[in-house]
Amino acid sequence: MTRKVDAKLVIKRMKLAVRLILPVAMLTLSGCWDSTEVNDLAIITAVGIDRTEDQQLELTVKIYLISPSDIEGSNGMTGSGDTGSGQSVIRSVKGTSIADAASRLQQVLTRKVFWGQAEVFMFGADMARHGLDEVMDFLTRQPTIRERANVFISETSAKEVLALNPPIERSVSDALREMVNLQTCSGTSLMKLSQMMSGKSRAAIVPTVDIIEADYETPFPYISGIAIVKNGAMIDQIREEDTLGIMWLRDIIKPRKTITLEPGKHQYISVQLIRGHTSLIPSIEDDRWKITVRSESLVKIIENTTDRDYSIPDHLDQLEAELADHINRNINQAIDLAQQKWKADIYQFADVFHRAYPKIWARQKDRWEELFPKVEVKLETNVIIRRPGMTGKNIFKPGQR
Amino acid sequence: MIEKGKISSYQLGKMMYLAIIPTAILTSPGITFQYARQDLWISPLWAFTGVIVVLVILRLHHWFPGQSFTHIWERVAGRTVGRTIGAIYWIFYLYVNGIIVREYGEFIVGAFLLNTPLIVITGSIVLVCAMAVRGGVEIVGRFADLFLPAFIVLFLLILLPIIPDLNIEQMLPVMGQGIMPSITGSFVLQIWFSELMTISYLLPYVHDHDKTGPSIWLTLIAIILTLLISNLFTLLLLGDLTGSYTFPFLILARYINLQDFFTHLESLFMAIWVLCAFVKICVFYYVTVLGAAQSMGLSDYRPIVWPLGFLLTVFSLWVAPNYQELAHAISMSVVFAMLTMFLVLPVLLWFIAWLKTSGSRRSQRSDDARSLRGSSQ
Amino acid sequence: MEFATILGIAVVLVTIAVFEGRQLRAHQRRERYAMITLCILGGILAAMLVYNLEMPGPTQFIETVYRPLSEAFEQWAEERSLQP
Amino acid sequence: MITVSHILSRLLRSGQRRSAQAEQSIHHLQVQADLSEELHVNVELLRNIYADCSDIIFHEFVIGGRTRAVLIYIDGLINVEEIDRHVLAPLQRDNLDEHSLSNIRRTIPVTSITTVKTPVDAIEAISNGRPVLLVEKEPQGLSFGLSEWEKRAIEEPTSESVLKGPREGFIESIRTNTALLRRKVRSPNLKIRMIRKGNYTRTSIAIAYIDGIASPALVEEVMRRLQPIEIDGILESTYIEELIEDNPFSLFPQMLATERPDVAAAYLLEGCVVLLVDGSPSVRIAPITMYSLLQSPEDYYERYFIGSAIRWLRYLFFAISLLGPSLYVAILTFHQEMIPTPLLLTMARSREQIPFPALIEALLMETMFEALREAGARLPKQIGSAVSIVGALVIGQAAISAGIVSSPMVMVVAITGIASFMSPRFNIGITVRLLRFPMMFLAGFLGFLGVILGIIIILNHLLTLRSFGVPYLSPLAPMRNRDLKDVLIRVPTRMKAEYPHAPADRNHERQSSDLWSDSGNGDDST
Repeated sequence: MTRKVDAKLVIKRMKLAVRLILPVAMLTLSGCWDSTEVNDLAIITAVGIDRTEDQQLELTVKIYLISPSDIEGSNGMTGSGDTGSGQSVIRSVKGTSIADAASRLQQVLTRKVFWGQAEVFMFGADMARHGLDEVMDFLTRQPTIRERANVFISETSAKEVLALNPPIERSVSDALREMVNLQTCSGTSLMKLSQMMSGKSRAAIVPTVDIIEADYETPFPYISGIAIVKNGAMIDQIREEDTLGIMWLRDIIKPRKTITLEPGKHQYISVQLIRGHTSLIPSIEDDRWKITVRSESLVKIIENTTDRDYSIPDHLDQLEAELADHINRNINQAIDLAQQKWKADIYQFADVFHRAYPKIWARQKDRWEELFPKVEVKLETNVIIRRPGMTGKNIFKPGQR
Repeated sequence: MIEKGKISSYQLGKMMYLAIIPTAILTSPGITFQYARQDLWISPLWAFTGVIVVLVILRLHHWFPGQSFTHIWERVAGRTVGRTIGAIYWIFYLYVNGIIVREYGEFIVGAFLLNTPLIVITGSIVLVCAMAVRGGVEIVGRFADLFLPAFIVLFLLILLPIIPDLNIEQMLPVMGQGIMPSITGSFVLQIWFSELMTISYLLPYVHDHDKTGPSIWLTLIAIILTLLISNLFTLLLLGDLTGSYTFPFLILARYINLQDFFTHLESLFMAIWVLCAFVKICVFYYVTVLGAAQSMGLSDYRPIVWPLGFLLTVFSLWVAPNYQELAHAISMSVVFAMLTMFLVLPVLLWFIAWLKTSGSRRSQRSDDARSLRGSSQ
Repeated sequence: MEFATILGIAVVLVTIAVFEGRQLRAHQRRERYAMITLCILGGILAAMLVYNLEMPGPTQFIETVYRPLSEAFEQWAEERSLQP
Repeated sequence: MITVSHILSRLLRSGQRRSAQAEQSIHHLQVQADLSEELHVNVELLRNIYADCSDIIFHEFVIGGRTRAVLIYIDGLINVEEIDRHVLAPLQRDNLDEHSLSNIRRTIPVTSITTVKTPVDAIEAISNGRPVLLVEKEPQGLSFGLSEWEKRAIEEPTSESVLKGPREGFIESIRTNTALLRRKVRSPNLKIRMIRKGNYTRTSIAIAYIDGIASPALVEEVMRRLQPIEIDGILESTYIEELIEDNPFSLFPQMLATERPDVAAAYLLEGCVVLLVDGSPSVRIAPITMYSLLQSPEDYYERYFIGSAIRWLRYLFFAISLLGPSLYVAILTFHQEMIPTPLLLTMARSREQIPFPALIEALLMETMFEALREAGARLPKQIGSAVSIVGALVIGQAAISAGIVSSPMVMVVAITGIASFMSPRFNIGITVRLLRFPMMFLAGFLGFLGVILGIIIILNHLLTLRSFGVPYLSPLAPMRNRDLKDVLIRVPTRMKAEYPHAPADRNHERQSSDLWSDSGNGDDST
């Protein structure tokens, strides 16, 4: 008769609804295990790890500070940043291991430690020399830590660098990140570092950071060079000026890198890189392991205070040769350092050989330690000058020929 | 018939694709890498099991159209054997689904909701799956219809932004140790391919039989391609580290960085994972329920959906006390168990059926086969 | 704590049984029995797990059954020095 | 007789009683019997039935000075002037020999005259505004189609305004509405069946469909569901909708409500059935799919690129209106690593002073927003604007500066609010706004996982839902490639050659299939 709504059906549906909603409601009320309010987080933007004199690890974190009232509550903390100008504070704790220190960190913070936004990991030089393995294991195991975070090794203690408040950027972490992006050498991400450290060559390079203490301004950090890490520990570091060869060999050279030659006294010719590329070509002949480093670069002239007029093609050829020579010298120097001084395969020749000669590599991989210094390196460098800049001859030096 | 709903061949294909892919892209790169090293992307090509299973099942359903796997056993090997095998199968499906639910839970708890109890995660997914399974095969099929485009979009959203970070040299040397490492590496992958055997339970509900073959083969190819791409991308980004991470493909999503703004898109990956895991658990859950109803001779499968859901949740805890043991079992003994159930037994069934039908064909032409089919209805 | 968990399991199972039972028609005797049996089975299993989480499960069973096979495979893989 | 009519009138007046009883009484108590030959008996009966009805006029007069007659009508429902001029005037100055009904009928210059045989007929006619003439010595009466009452002019429906396209809308009168439809679809294949429902209201319901396009099974199904309805009154088409829809417990509307004749005509042409209910300007269309609710008529009046783009925008904001606050809550309380560092720092700063957790904050704001919307909708226009100003101040600036809510949250709520108003149909907008709340709880409980589970639960419901047999998410799931072209994009009109969800045995083509190539050639030649 009536298509009336069956009362039983109503009750059934209602009960079904209650049955579905009730558990959800109960669970919701009983607690949201993982929810954290943003204002209950201690947002770490940079992490520094040092080794103290008493063989402990000191973990320093830079925390973005939200409430000014939080500065006051320094309950037994060892360090406190320059809270006057910045919006960040630092906290540091000591522990026997990094995990230990990390758990202690929570004890001295009123907010939940949040690693998810840490973009910079700074290792103190002492600690780096002692070994990075243990720390790296911790860092790669944490689900919240970013694989893309930048890794640095500081020449002073990491804590000192973190304590800086660079005037332009919001925090020291931003400053370093931006520097890496703009600098002529690539930074090293956490994942790249673990790849290099665990790879076949077990050698890695990490940018180093130092502090410039200018008397006219607050001190600020800058990227000072490259640290060489072998078998998990830093073995040496070189200044930024000497890294050219390494960058060529690792093919991480970026545009805007400038090369300056000095053909005569106080006469300079500078070229800037438009594009540069290096490839490593391996060959094995009767147990003689050889690598051909073939590099190609496009450059443009940005300064010319010499007597020569580089709008003449012959002169350009000559300059190209000189530049190639210069690059060769740098590369040779870098190879010598790696093969003789560090005995560390930071250019990942191991991978190169493995890719080309998998079978030979499989037999010889245990001998790599002794093979590497004996690898012969041949250079094939080619420089092409693309543009002379806006002017041809130096307008202010009519004597150029 | 217990199930009144009908699905199309393409829905079946989509269901199987979504039911196989999620766990495969999540865990397979890590396990395959152990054996295949930088050749892990070749491994999915060795989909022997998939080919055999699909051939056998399609053949069987050609001989016995409209019959489920258990029914075919009953026809071929007698009622007792059929019933026993039917019971073993649904319990095995329950167990495998328990593993899947557990993996799902472990993944969510291990990578996202670190403090949430596992039972809440597994319980909630079983709850929503039970709701879908009660709706029948039609609803599960429509979910597959809806989620496949979503999956493809999200999958591409992870793959495309990561391209600049890939290092093509990581895949060299190709087959440096010959062909064997990649084949050995494909050993674990076989369990995913053999899962295609599940279509045997769903084929009776497909309404357009003429398209079934192409659709299933297309599904197999799509699975191979998806695995190849995901394995390749993982390798090109992580290189030698591929084997070290528990969920290598997750790292891909975490590594994305677009304009410094879209970073850490692992939640996107979670979305993919949950959507597909939902379909996967639904398909296996449905087969469990259907198999149980069939082997118990029930007239309706819906009354046992919730009780089996409860049992499924319990099984997900029972399969292993911790994730390490589970992972170890998955990469070894469970593979053999699944190969037995999903490959050996169907092939055996096919063989017996072939003997019978070819024998009868000689004497009575196809009359016998027809009577075999007819008497079951 | 264990008692509370058992109570929770019982509540869930009774809810399932009652609501599913209501939707069944009188003649669906078989279905009713199947449903209740599965509920009881699940309850027993859950209760056992509450008290002993490490209780040997199906995985152990499968591992025992396939031990010879998996050992053979592992050995084979090792012989080919494919293991890292 | 008096007792009979007494009982009858009591029954009719007592609204408390079951209306079915009243209906039965009318049948049983011989009111259905033919009218008496005695005029005074008939009048007495009707007077009793209409006791205490001050608006019923019994106009007694004499035809041609000989025969007594009574004209019965409801004041305000008839055109008095016409009655005077065309009924009373000819009859009173009459010069007929015999005052039989057939003679009278011939005398009166009115097009619609019907014979009334029973008191029930008379009541029916009177209620519908047709004056009834009862004449001495006649066991029958006449009713005249001279009803006229005040009605609204045809104007643009305020709830569905368009920039381009027809501006007329349905009104409360069902005859006008059917006429509006007929003016759009002039074919005789447009069938409009009429039934009456409502024991007291006696409301007309029209079922319109196009014969040859709509599937006969569908029309049958609609009729089958309409027939058994027994209800006291039908005041709006929603009453009917709720009684005949597939799943009365769903949050989602399974019939489309529109006040626009062009929309109704468009759906008629796609094979749908349109239900018109007297007294309601909004008609109901069935069957529909989810996507019908997200389409605006303007999609088809704009260029198809623009139509498609706007459609996608609408889909996007539909998703935002459902998920906006829950995604915000999920990201803010579970997935902080997803937020770019500078943004997170800004958000953290804005949330620093807020006493509530993000979930509570979102719930608070959303509830506040809903309250404001409701208050604004119910108030007269002048006060309504005041409410919105106060509301904007309360939930906007003041709440932020008082440190009760954070400004990102206000933004999220505002965007969600706008998004929910973007859906062209009010009823789907309100559904989604309602679903937002459980979604927020799920997000606060399990983060993204909760949101995804919530989506799955909603989809599960939508996938099981049907509107008159058509799966609710139909061309997408189950996938029907042929119909997708009007869901994902708005295809050019010349490519829409087939009917969506048409039964297989009917004619599929809605325009000449070679139109595309023909007009292509035509373009080339010009």
